[in-house]
Amino acid sequence: MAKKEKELISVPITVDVPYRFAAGKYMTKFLMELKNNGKILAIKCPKCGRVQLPPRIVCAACHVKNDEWVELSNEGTLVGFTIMYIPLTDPTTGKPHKPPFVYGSVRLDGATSVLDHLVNIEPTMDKVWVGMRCKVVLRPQKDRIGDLSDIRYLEPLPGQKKPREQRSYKDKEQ
Amino acid sequence: MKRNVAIIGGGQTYHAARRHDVNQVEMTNEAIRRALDDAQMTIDEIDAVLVSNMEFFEGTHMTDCWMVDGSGAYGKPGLKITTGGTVGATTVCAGAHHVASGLFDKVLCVAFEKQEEGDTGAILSGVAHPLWGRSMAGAAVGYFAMMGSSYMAAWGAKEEHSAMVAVKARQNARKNKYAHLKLDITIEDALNSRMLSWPIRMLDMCPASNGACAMILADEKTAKDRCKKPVWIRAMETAHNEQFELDWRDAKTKRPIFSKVCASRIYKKLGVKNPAKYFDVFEIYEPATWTEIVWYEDLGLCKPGEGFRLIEKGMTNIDGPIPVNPSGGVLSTNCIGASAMLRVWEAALQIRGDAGGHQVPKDVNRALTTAYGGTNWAVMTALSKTLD
Amino acid sequence: MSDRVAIVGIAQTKFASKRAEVSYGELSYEVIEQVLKDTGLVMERDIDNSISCSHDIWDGQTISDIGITDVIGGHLRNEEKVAMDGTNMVLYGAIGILSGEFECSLLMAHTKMSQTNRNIVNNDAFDPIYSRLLGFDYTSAAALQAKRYMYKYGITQEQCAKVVSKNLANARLNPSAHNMGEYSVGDVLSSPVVASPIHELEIAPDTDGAVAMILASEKKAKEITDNPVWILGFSNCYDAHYLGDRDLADYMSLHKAARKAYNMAGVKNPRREIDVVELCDAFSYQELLWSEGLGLCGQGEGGRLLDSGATALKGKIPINPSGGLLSGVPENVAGLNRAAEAYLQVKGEAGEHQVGDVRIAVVQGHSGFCGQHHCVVVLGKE
Amino acid sequence: MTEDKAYEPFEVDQHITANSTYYAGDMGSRFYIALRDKRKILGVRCPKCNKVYWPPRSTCGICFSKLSEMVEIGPCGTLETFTLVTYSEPVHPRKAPFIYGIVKLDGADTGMAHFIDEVDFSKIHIGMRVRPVFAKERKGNILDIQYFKPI
Repeated sequence: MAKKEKELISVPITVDVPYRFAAGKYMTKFLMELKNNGKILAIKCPKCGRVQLPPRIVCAACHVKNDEWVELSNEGTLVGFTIMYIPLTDPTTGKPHKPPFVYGSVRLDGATSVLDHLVNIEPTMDKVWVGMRCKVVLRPQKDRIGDLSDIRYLEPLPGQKKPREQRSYKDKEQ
Repeated sequence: MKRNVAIIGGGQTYHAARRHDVNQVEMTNEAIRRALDDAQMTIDEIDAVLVSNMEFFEGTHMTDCWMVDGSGAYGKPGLKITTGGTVGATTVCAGAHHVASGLFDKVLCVAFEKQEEGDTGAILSGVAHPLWGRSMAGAAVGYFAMMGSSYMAAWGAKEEHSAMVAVKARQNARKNKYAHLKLDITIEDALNSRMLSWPIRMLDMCPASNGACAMILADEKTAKDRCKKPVWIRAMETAHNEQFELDWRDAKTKRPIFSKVCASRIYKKLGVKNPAKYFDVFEIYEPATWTEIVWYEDLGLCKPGEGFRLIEKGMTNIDGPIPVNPSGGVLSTNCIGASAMLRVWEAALQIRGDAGGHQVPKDVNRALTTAYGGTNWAVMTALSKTLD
Repeated sequence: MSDRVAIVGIAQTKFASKRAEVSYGELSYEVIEQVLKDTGLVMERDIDNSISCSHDIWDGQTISDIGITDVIGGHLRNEEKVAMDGTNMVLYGAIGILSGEFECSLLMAHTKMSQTNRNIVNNDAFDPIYSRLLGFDYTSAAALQAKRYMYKYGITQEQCAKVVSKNLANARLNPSAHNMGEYSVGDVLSSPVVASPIHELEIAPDTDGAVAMILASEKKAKEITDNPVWILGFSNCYDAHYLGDRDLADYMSLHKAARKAYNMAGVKNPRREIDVVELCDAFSYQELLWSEGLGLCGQGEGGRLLDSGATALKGKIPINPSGGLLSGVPENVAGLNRAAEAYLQVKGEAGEHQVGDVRIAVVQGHSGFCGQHHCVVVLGKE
Repeated sequence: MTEDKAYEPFEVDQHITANSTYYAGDMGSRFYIALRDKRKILGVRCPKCNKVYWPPRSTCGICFSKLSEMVEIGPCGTLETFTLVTYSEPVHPRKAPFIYGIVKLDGADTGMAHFIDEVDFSKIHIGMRVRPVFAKERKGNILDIQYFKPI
């Protein structure tokens, strides 16, 4: 006869802590300009010239206060990506984004930093590559709330082809 | 440091996905009792107890205060240190500072994680800034995925190379009685495991483990009087990284990278010219396979772009010339708060020759450990058998 | 000790009940920028390591030193976080310098209590298996301690209320404070009972703020300033976790920590040698109980010590001339603010709330509920 | 650069919600099973210190001995301290006002913090004898004791 497993007690507790986060001076300006004017603002270090996104109070590398605001282009270049096969919250809906989908890292023209976001493209290796040009697609102004999710996704610019040297990747998509 | 500091004892629990038989305090106590036994010491002899944990992971605010019975801290001085995945190593640094200060002779360092109790998914999404990326919860896997794809694009490595790391870790774990994922897997198995985020598959990632580690640090006199095989802490170095710019994933970035900066500083302290020769074994913190390959390069074990050749040639195998993670590493056992301390303790075991089934088959005089956490943070600890 | 560690500079925000316009990183930078400016030190040249103090659950950020890495100089440099009361950073910072690893360390504690609910945060400090579901928080736990203390030693409600009158009057002289005023004992006791015997005015209010401090080795300190404030002694100690484990009117851990800190500092008779005390009065009764634990009077005599006027601003052993936590200092920051205030007293730079010439100042901080862990630091001129 | 003053402070409401499960362990399970199934309260004895602890724990905080001898304590006890709580929070299982107390159960050396009820607050006093009222439906957590009331 199988030995009866000893009962072990567990206590489930939901730790639910409410917060009212202050965006802070720098993030507030960024989010308000995005929401109200559809602009993507970054901040430039007075010492090293690094154009940082999201804007922040201090250049961590130079230990100096950032103060020069720069408007970035809404176009940029994909510097890294992955095809996600696990659900990730879709910031535009708050619901899991149905996998597979492309999650990418784009450097907007004029920025030193990159922006990580969903890429609105068919999730196959043929269709996405490092170096691909993309543009930022915002939610319509009336739907914008002052959040990173006001950016719906990155979208490839039309008329591009995957360069030959990157086509050697084995496409794992079935 | 003003006084030499030695590891005079340590212990760990066995690691598993389920530990319903113990609460957090009791689980941690298992490691502490083993450490005390190992050092042949009683709790009364301990001068201070340092606890490492990140409060959100198990949803407990003052864990150190809760643990006082099991940790032996009742009536003793002590601190709680909380610095991300690096915390176990940071706590060893804190312990070494305590001893080196001359105010404490014997310090107990404690690290644990009972991942099954917390809500790891929710808590990891909390690592992101509340208004920048928190709504994209789950992107950590995506980060390591981009690192892998960038690395392959830059240097021509193949998915097979990450699979080799996955296999090495789990095969080494089979030799380590305390490890969690003791899997008899092949490269094929790794490549056929479930895709999470291309090119990261299930077996490319670390598991969620429960476990604890404890170490006793002491001054030179105590170490020499009380311990047959003290292991000396020769240097420690910490390099955190800024909040938003996570360039580690970009294989060809020109910006200074935390891991390389940290390594070059600790090598400078020790006068290391050729780390692959200087150190006999490495215990590194690799939450994903690709990070191990990148660590090889950042630690200077090979030239940039050649990390995948090391694993391909078996150089970092347990019996290779540059053994890395003979314990099975974080890929086999990840109790986050304890993982970084486990690296230090496993390296100490190698130096003592007490690692048992996963002892590397050569003389071990020096070892280097790394910790990883936060937004690309590193803590490195160099250990040695003698004080020369 | 042969090697010495000094405090060479401090900076504090003006404490406020709410700072809606800044993130906690920006709040932290206010004091970091200020303390570097005041001391003339440069981050990359002079600061060897940084230590921060806060709590993830307070900050709403997992691994919350991520949010201050940029401003505290943590990028590619050494940063560590102590998740306890801020006094422990002074202790750990001093240990780091005594170890020989560092010459000059930046400490910074920050918390924005306004962004969340303290009772929900503090409920998580109770063990999840036997206590948490009962809904305890620091206020209800403190009330159990206050009641026990008053019962055991005959401490009166009036004596507790008098702590509030004294500290909020002192706070009027402190430009950093935000909670102050002339309150009679009657005013305090007629404020609503929150958890008997504790009234609303007897609880330190929700506060946002940050404090920064720079510690240096003796050699470095003398390069920076002609009159550093020396850290003469320190210690900390854990007490039991469960509310029922100890007589809450006792203070084993504070007594032990104080004794060790005094020994290290060469303080033989605390009642005679200490010129000023800054302690954590998160609740009014704690000032009385901790003054006993610090050996400023005998067991159960905290009330009488207060009644004697000794702890008044111009008394023999002034306690909390700054106004203490009751004047509004965030949790976690609390102890670092105590140390900063004690630093100002030793320097003679406390302004209107200066108590006179201070040679020895004592600082106390506690972590957890009902003082589960105490830390004591002794500062001095020589 | 636009003047910063043009922007009102911007705040966002969020929650961090973590569904945790805490395991009581072997000894804690014995305590809760006895409470749930037999309405018995168990503590643990330290043979070296000759003390009986509640809650049960597998290490004595004072002497660090391993503990295993569970003993029945209470159910009656003596009130050590108490408070009337007047505010409500989502983490409270009861609506304010309610009373917390620490009860030293007969046979135990440490107290149990819990609710006190069925008592007029003006009559409650330290030293009062109390007994537990058990919940009708018991689930294996500390709320299986509903509260203590005067004998």
